[in-house]
Amino acid sequence: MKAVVTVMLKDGVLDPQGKAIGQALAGLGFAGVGEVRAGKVIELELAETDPTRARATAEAMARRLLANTVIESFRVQVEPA
Amino acid sequence: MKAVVTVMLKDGVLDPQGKAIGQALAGLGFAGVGEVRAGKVIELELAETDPTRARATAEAMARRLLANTVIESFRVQVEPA
Amino acid sequence: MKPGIVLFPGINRERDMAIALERAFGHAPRIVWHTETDLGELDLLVLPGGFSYGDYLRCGAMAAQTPVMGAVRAHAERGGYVLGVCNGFQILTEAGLLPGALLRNAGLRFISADCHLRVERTDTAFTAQWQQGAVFRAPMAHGDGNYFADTATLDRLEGENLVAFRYVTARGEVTPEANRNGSARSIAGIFSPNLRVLGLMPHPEDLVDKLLGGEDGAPLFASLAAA
Amino acid sequence: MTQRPIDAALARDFGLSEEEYARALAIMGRPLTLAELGVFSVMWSEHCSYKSSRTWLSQLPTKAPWVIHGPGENAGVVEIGHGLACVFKMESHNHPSFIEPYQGAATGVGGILRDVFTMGARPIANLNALRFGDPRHPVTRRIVDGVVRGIGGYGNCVGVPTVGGEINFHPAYNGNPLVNAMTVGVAPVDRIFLSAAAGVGNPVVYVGSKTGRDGIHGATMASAEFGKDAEEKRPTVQVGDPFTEKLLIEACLELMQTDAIVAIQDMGAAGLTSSSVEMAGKGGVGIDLDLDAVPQRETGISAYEMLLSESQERMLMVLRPEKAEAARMIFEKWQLDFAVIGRITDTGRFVARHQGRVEADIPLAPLADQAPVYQRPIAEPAKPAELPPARAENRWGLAEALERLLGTPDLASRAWVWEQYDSTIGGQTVKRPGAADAAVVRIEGQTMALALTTDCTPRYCAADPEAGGRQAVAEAWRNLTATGARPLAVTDNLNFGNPEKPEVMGAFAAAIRGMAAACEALNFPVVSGNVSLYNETEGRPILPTPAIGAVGVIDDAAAAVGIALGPWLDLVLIGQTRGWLGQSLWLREIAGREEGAPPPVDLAAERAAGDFVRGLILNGTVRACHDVSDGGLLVAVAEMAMAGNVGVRLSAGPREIPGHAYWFGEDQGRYVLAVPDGPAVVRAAEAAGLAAVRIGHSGGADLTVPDGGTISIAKLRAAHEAFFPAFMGS
Ligand SMILES: Nc1ncnc2c1ncn2[C@@H]1O[C@H](COP(=O)(O)OP(=O)(O)O)[C@@H](O)[C@H]1O
Ligand SMILES: [Mg+2]
Repeated sequence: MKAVVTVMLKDGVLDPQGKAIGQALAGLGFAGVGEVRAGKVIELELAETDPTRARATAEAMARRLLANTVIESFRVQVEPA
Repeated sequence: MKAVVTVMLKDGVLDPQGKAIGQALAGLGFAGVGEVRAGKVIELELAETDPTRARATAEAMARRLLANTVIESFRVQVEPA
Repeated sequence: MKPGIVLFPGINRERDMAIALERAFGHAPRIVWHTETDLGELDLLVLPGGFSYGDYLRCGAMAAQTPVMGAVRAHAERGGYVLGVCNGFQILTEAGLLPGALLRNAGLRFISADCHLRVERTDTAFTAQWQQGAVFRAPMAHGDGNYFADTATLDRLEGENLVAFRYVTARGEVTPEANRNGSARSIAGIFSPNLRVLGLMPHPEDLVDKLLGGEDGAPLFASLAAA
Repeated sequence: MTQRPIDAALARDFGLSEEEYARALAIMGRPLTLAELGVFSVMWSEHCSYKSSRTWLSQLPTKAPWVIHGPGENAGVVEIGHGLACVFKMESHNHPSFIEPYQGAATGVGGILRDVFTMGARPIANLNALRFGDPRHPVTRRIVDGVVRGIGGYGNCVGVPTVGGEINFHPAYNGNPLVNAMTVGVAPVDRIFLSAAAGVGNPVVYVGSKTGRDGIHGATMASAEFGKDAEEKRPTVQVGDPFTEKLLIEACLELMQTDAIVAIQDMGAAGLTSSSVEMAGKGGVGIDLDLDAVPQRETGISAYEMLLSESQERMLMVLRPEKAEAARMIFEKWQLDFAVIGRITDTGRFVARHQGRVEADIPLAPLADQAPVYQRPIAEPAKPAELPPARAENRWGLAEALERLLGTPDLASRAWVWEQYDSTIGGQTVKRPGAADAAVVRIEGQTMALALTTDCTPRYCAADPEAGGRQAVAEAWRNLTATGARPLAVTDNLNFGNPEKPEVMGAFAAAIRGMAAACEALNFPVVSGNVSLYNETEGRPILPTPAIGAVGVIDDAAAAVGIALGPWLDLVLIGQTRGWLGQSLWLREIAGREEGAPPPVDLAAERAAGDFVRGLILNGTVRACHDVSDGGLLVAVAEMAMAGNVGVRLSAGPREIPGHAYWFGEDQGRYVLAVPDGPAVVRAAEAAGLAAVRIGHSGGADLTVPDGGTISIAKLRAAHEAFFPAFMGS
């Protein structure tokens, strides 16, 4: 399976990068841009073939390493490789 | 609408961060992890309500600023806010 | 030659650069703000190091889109001189004025240390005061200095003799250990085809004073002042 | 935020004791609002009120003719000549760095930078003092990684060189690392900005980043020890934005070229509350805040949250009303928020309004005057016995012991760390990390330079806090001297455990006694500092760690010397050697014992040796100089040899001292000088009443020790450089 872990700063945590991107887009003339948040995405190829177990593994990886749950939240998507 | 722009290094561009994550996961005892790729995700709140136009705008933003197409490729997802 | 320093929010090595330029040129460079579009009669535009826009998103990406960069591009197209150091080099690649891109250092850590650079050609306005093949020391201070370009581009750069500097050992040898950030073909700096635009990662401007460890970087500025 | 009644139980959760809450009620004469309870709890927290430490801090000498502002301002200010002043301070971010090492360390750097540029100084250097747990402890590596990245991430981006610091490892810091950050800035003496508000009707202006719900109750968190529920305290972590800080530095310094500012204060711990309360309190005026005008990052932030938020990169200023518009234009040019959020009043009260309601209305004088001060019970620490010489028998050859010592965590090369810090930015770094006992940074446009260092030896402080406090100050003074600089003044960061424990408070008091004696004897006043208490995890305190940051000046930067040895020089040891092995690294790392009394510091001898050495450096006699500290004489010589990449042949020490004690003892007040003519220097030192001996000379590629051993400098360097990359896995 392929697992995609998306890690974003939690709501309410300052996102300096998102803020700067928003300002830059406005500077380029893109109108109607509201909040911008920047995060990370980690794509993993897993030998696991069962979607439920693949998801559980990816979530464990996110909690252990990929996300810093003090300030970040994550979501996991699982797809066939 | 909400647009999610995912930016990944192109195939053929070395991704030391992905590699380091893969090694760290192995070090933590996660078995069966194949290739790992690390990328960025930018979530944008757009005033635009038409999905097609929202996607076109987000793609323009990606080409202009969010991705460097010398090294990166991107994909855009659009969802209701 | 009249030098100017282009300043973006978050740039932080402009003072170092101004000191190095003033030493060589005998007068202070003009400071050009990122919103300006009239460069007057400047002959040399210097994009110094730092963290323009915090290096958020990608190093140099946001600075490359500012109004002043239109003027910098026009200046380069007219055959004007442009020097980009560190973040300045990143901005030049992001703006398409030089090919390739600067990726995260191979070791994924910021590197602040002296490196040795080999001068690959001396028939340019930037390098005339060095001997062919000369090796000089320069501090590097970057997290994203890993030069990347596709094979065709690298072959073209080498074929057209546009590599300005390579990371080498103190004896001038290209080795993997001397190439700490992992740059393709050990490339530390490149020229534009007309040899008027130079981008490089290390900081010659921080080694122009014996008291601070040497004058290894001074020939770059002396070359420009004499050009 | 809560439906709970505002009562003693809630006050306790906010960190106020029952007695403190009663006192607050008495001051107010009515029930408190939630916002008011928040204000009392943070202003009376240990972090803001110094309630346990205040009575002891007053023992520190704070005056000298060159001191312009001692403790009490955002940072200390000393005159350095040519119309310039050096502005500096050190501050801790220990608790946040345990919870989130990267952001904790990064925001620590950001906070101390603001304390310095608030006063009108351009920051020219950062230093740090770090203590980590046992390298074998499972979390240590992650904390080291995050802290080092965080310090670099913030300092490199903001464009201030990180030029020095120190690192120790000890199991006592396993659950409570210490991150102490120091910033040094330079300002014209006649343009120092202070925080006392003045001018009834003057606008109170907020600049910088918007306010979010970051770090609410960080100040009280920093004043509470970690229990098992540390995880739950996590949302108080703040994220730093060094890019915005850089803009804030430039905007503030630009505004400071004008005469618009009446008073200015950074928003640090307890944010808007402590900055506005302190500004008004110091100025003896009142302040009226309109919280609706505060720039906000999110919707629905309550008055309580707004007052206590510790969002970073914010400043509060009182401006001359006619200059406010010009000031606004400067901040807008730098793309920073600028908002008039209140006025100075003559009421002597702190008033905060929000959405048409008065959320807080507190008389300022009693809030300050009746702040709790505790004379905590102290238990005088027992003086450890001196280690009897027979108890430190040696089974190891000098070269073998040296090679092992150089590879231990406390002595191993820190290059892996400092290579992640930009140390050359600014183009003024004369002595980079590793090059000299203190960093040397020239002042732009001048020939003079500042010498900068941070020092403390926690194992000495644990064995004997008074001796440890003396030693920390003396070592800092010695490190400045060893570059040729004239030591000027000290900032400190007193990191200790729970002050409610008599033995912790006893150690605190003793350390201050030792520091005070050393500062007094060396004419080396304390001009700023910070206290960090409750550094404990599950009841186990850290080692007492009074970190000292110090500044000296050298009139001609070109005269500064480093530690790198050149070939064909004589090595001369200045200072008395008794072979003091108690609490030495040799004893701990080679013999496996942590015992005995730490080496005493004879302050008169310290001063005499230092003044002599400085004189020789400034008259050009000395090519390299290194003080003798951790690891003793042989380690000092090896460090000089490795830095210069040159060998040394050493002569035998005196017969009455066992070889290992002579070469690894940590007697204080000593320097190794590299000079062309050793005998002449020995004669000069003896004439000045100092112990001096030629111990060897440089040349070749090996270190040859008197017991017959030889080891190549390359091999020593390999041992020295191996630890960090191996430990950190890169
Ligand atoms: N250990 C100490 N020694 C000397 N001065 C100290 C010490 N601790 C705190 N101070 C002084 O007390 C004042 C308040 O310190 P602090 O609360 O850390 O300031 P802020 O939070 O505004 O940066 C400062 O002037 C500081 O220099
Ligand atoms: Mg302050």
